[in-house]
Amino acid sequence: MPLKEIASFNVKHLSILDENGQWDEDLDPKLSDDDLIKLYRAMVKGREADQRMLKMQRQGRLGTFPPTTGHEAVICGATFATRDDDWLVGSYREMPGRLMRGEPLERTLHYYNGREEGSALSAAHHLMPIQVILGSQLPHAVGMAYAMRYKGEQGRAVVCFFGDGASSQGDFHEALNFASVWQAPVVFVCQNNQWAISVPLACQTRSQTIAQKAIAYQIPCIQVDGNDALATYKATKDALDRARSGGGPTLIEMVTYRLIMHTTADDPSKYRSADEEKTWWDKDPIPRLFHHLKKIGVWDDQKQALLEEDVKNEVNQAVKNFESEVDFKPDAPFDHVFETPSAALEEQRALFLSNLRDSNNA
Amino acid sequence: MPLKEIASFNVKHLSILDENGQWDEDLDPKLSDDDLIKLYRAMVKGREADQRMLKMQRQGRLGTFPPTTGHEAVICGATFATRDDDWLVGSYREMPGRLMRGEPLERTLHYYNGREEGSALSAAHHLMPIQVILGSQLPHAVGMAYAMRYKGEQGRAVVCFFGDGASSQGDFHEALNFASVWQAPVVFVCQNNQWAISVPLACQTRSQTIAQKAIAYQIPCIQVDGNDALATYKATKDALDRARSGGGPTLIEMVTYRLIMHTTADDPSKYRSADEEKTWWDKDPIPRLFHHLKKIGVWDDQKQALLEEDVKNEVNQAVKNFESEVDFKPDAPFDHVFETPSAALEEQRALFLSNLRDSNNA
Amino acid sequence: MPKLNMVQAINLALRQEMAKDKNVLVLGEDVGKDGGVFRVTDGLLDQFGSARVIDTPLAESAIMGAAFGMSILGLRPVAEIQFSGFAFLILPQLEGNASRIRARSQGTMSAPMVVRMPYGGGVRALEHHSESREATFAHLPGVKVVIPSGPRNARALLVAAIRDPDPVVFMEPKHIYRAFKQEVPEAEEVGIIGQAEVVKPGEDITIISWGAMLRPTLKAVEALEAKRAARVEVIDLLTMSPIDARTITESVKKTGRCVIVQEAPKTLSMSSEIIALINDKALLYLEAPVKRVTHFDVITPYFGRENLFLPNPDQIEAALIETLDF
Amino acid sequence: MPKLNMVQAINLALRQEMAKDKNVLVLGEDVGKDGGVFRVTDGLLDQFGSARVIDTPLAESAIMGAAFGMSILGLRPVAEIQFSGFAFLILPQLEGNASRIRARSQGTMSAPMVVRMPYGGGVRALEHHSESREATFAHLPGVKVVIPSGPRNARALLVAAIRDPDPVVFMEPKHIYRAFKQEVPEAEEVGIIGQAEVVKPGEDITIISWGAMLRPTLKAVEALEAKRAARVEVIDLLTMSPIDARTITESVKKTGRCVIVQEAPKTLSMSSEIIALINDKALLYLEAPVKRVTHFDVITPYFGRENLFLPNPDQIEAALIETLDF
Ligand SMILES: Cc1ncc(C[n+]2csc(CCOP(=O)(O)OP(=O)(O)O)c2C)c(N)n1
Ligand SMILES: Cc1ncc(C[n+]2csc(CCOP(=O)(O)OP(=O)(O)O)c2C)c(N)n1
Ligand SMILES: [Mg+2]
Ligand SMILES: [Mg+2]
Repeated sequence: MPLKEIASFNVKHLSILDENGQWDEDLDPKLSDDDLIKLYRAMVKGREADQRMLKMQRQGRLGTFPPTTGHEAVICGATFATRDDDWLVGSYREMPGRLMRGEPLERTLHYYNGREEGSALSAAHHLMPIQVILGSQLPHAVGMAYAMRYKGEQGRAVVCFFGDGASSQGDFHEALNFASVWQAPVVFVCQNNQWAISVPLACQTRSQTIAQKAIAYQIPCIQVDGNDALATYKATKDALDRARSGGGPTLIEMVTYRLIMHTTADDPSKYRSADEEKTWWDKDPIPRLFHHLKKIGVWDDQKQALLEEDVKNEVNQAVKNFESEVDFKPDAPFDHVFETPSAALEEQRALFLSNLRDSNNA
Repeated sequence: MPLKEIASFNVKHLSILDENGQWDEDLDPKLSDDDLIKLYRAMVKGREADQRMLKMQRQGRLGTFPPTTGHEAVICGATFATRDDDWLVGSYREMPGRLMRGEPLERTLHYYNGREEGSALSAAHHLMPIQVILGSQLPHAVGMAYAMRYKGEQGRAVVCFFGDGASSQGDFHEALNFASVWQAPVVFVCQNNQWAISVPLACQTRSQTIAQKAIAYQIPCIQVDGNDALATYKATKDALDRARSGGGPTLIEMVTYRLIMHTTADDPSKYRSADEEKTWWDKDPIPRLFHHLKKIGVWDDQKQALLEEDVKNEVNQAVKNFESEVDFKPDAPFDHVFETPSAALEEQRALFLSNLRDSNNA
Repeated sequence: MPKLNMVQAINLALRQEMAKDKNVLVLGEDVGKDGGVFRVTDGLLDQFGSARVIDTPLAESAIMGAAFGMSILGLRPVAEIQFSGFAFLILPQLEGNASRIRARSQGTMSAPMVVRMPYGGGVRALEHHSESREATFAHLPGVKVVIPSGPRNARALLVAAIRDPDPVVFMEPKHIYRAFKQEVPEAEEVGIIGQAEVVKPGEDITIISWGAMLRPTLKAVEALEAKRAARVEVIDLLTMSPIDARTITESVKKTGRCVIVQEAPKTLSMSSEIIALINDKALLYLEAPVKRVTHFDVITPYFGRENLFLPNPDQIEAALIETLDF
Repeated sequence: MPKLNMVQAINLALRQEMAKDKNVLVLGEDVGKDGGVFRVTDGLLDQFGSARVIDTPLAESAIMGAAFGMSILGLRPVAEIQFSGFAFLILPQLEGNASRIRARSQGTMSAPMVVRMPYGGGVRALEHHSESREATFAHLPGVKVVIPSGPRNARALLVAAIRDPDPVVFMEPKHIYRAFKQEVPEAEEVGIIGQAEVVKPGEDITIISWGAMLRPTLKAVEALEAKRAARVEVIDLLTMSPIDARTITESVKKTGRCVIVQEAPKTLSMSSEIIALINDKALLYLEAPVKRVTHFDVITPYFGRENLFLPNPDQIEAALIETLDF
């Protein structure tokens, strides 16, 4: 009777293609060559867009934004595992995944240029708009997953991204518990980049893994090498398969690293060493996949050169489109408080427009 | 390399004295006869007070309150393991523990008669006032534990009670994480009575145990038979010893049952069966300890009769005191918004008092 | 017409809307088997099943956040917060997401959801069960806030709230949940959110109240009119936000005098806002300062002192007289 | 006297109070090694160590709740919320516990703590980083709410807040964190919470503002006074709650005219409360309706439209003229 073990749990780690090019063929998700190239392309395009945005920000052509450099395997691998009618519910560090879904880069640029117009197309691509409040999107994902099942949309699911820091929020806990109790078709993907601005993971939680937090809810979990696009894809795919077939939620921890600053307003040298960053540059997910694709013969330097050219052109075009779109309705905020503006709002709009005329005349 | 186990965890269950009188002498905390009697007495007194309050409530002499019948082993066992200078941070279902700390029953009666005066003595007994917002007290306990250590009060600790329902709140998660990261000297005691008003545990969480929620924070945990006062005492004592010596927090799940209604406003027959209740009456913690004490020779029917008499008298006296204390300052709320009432508040107080005179004259 | 109390009337609204539109569902703590701690959702679980009447785990932020997620995909969730005293837990989700999704998405997404919550004093309840914090919600752009004053308008306004394309906070004055009955037609009635009601016309003074305060207000008016020739115009505010400025200013322009009665503390309350509105639109018509009868700016006392702090008909009558005689 | 910007001045207050009283400690996200995202707590970790300058996990409710627990045992925690946009997460703890513990315990317990938070627009920040929600906090009994308008009063008022026996929400207008410097004495200065400042006396009209709005207000006043003979009395509110009714009413009684300038939306805002206060205490002195220059009741737009929506000196001057000429 007395002191007996009544439950036991474990956490597994998945890695398929490591930083030294070691590859586990048994675990490999066996994507077609086309698919592998699509996935790789998305990562390269994400990186290009990110670096371009950095330049624009430095030139004052964009506001503050959180770069995604280093996160490409997490985001693109996971997104690649979704279907276009699965909803993606992210935070603010999923730009390459948004592009994969077909949301034009222009939108992201508008968003970081301080325009709500940046999120006007999100829903059409089954993307929730960028979420700034950490952890806040997790309960949304659960409600959306519930709604899909409720409406009989069998086989659809939700993938929800968040950071290691966000895992400390109450909403994380409440959402995972709801998802578990409801057995909602939702996959939680923690982009564990080991930093929340200046706060290292060890100050965020004393737990060995983020994955094990799923044990609190009797939810399946796995930790994945987040710089291994084959592993992030496979883990997400497996979890989605389970979700689609009524098996409920999964928590996937993807261990990666934010290779540069938190946002363009941040200076990482205040809180972490160049050495640490260097170690992680050596694990950069993009070269890792590049070498693998070459090794298995689906890629070569010439294709790479073409791809880089291509992706540059696409990003250039998006920047051009973005910068030529300048016609914004100044009083749009009055349109979107309620479906139908109240009388008081219309009165305020009139005042706003008359102020505007005054200052244009001044 | 690939899919490897990286962490494993288990949950243990502690039971020392079971409902059939089986007793594990090895695990027994070996309390002195005196202590055993003290602990038993506290449980009997708690039950008596609870039953008396029920009658008073039915007679309209008390407002709505949440009874503690069935919870005595959890509350008294855990409280008995504390020292008088440990802080107890509870919710609203710990009345017998408050009495053990010396807070007069009169205070509880005032509280449930709608008077803030009911909490005026709590601090002196190192008790936080009754907490109504579920889960809200957990972060307080962590901050208090931090403060104790910060002030160099070595060896002091905090015990924090909450219900199974409260474990779903975001504050539970945030507090356990803070406690873990800070390695704060705090023991979290979940009174898992398997119901949150009408919501059974299975709708509250799909996890096998509440205890395993500690794994999310790398905190030691244990599940305990909450109707076994020896086990609740021992688990709390062990956790407190660890906390006092710098070993950080513990989560203890104590499985018990609310034998009667949630509050006097609740009707459990709406949502659960009499059969289920009957099963748990058979595990009533008080007869269980009674028979054990008799068996080991520290108790007999004559002592029991005296104790019952005694406890009745004490409760009677408290009720008398309570009912004779009728002099409440009507405008006290103005005294306690700020340490020094603002000018506006004094103006409002004057209006309040003049209203009061008017209505007294009317 | 059947006579219903407010609990039954709200139940009727839920039942009919759920029967009519399968996108409407109910979620919250104890709303299922228990039928809600006030029995407002009684019988819904049996009629509509557990996928539409959801006993949730005990976590208000997730109730709000999940309901928001459902509404994004076209459901019309009606979330219950067991007591408004715990509704501060939903504010981050309400303010941060539900109120904003329309603006955030430039009108391409919306959150057609309702949050119901019993609020206010008068039922000898525990701490946190007696506050009136409508102002906190009404301060938020993008959120509509409705407070019925009786069974009939409770039913009609809840139907309107459920059909509203925007998030509505529906605050139910629990003091009058069972205090009286009214005839409530079985046939559909849909209220108009944003419209106050002139409950009784008058020329000499305007009195504005809402929720449970309407009854003591009417009592005071009756007592006053029995004594004096003055005709009082009584306005039931019904919607806190967006507020019906027109009904208020038209009345005050006519009467030149105004009293406001509220259960909430004074500072930064609805009465402050109404006075500001009168300042903005009708100041020159005022023949006396607007007078307020309110709770005080104290921590809401426990029920032992509750009645001393809530406005009563005598105080309201005195305020009317003072303002008339100013 | 050294010239400091507001960031440096607040840092000075923290540094000196921590040096003086070891019960004072600082906690929040990124307040340690990073020195805060605005560098307000820069250098404190090095000087006072990690037990007193605590980089917490990312959870605002626990920051608030744990700080409350610390304060109960006599510490004087200064919690930082990284942006006021996330401060709705602390409301349940603030309203439910910190504001009430004195009342709940009949004065035998208290929560002497400060919550600092940068707020307001003007720095081209992301969504949720530009709101002004002082009214939400000022509506809560038991909570003091302070907003400085420059380095010197920021320092003095923060010192006062830290020493205050009650919970204080200290809202820092981040637009002017580095916008200008003032002489701030190294020697202790302690502000008085609950006291507005007459920044400039005048006889013809009163203008009230706070936080970052003081500077455009002064600009407008200067422009006006250059053109017209009118003398404007300028009040810097400084404390939102408890509000300094005396300074406001005395001024309005003298001038008979009043303009209020705020960064917050209009409905249920501080300006509503000030108008209500004038109604209650000085209505008969008014020679014109109180005029407001405010943000609009919309979801705070992203920074692309921000400047169109914030009050500017021209609008303020126009409001002064309109009110003078009424
Ligand atoms: C609720 C909330 N609190 C604070 C912030 C400010 N903030 C923005 S990002 C950030 C760190 C987030 O870390 P993490 O979740 O690990 O995501 P990462 O940025 O590393 O991808 C903080 C504190 C916020 N956005 N939301
Ligand atoms: C935050 C919050 N939400 C809702 C309530 C209303 N309520 C009071 S008790 C209760 C159930 C609590 O269940 P549990 O935590 O298991 O404690 P128990 O009453 O069973 O001891 C609920 C929903 C509350 N007090 N606080
Ligand atoms: Mg991170
Ligand atoms: Mg329970």
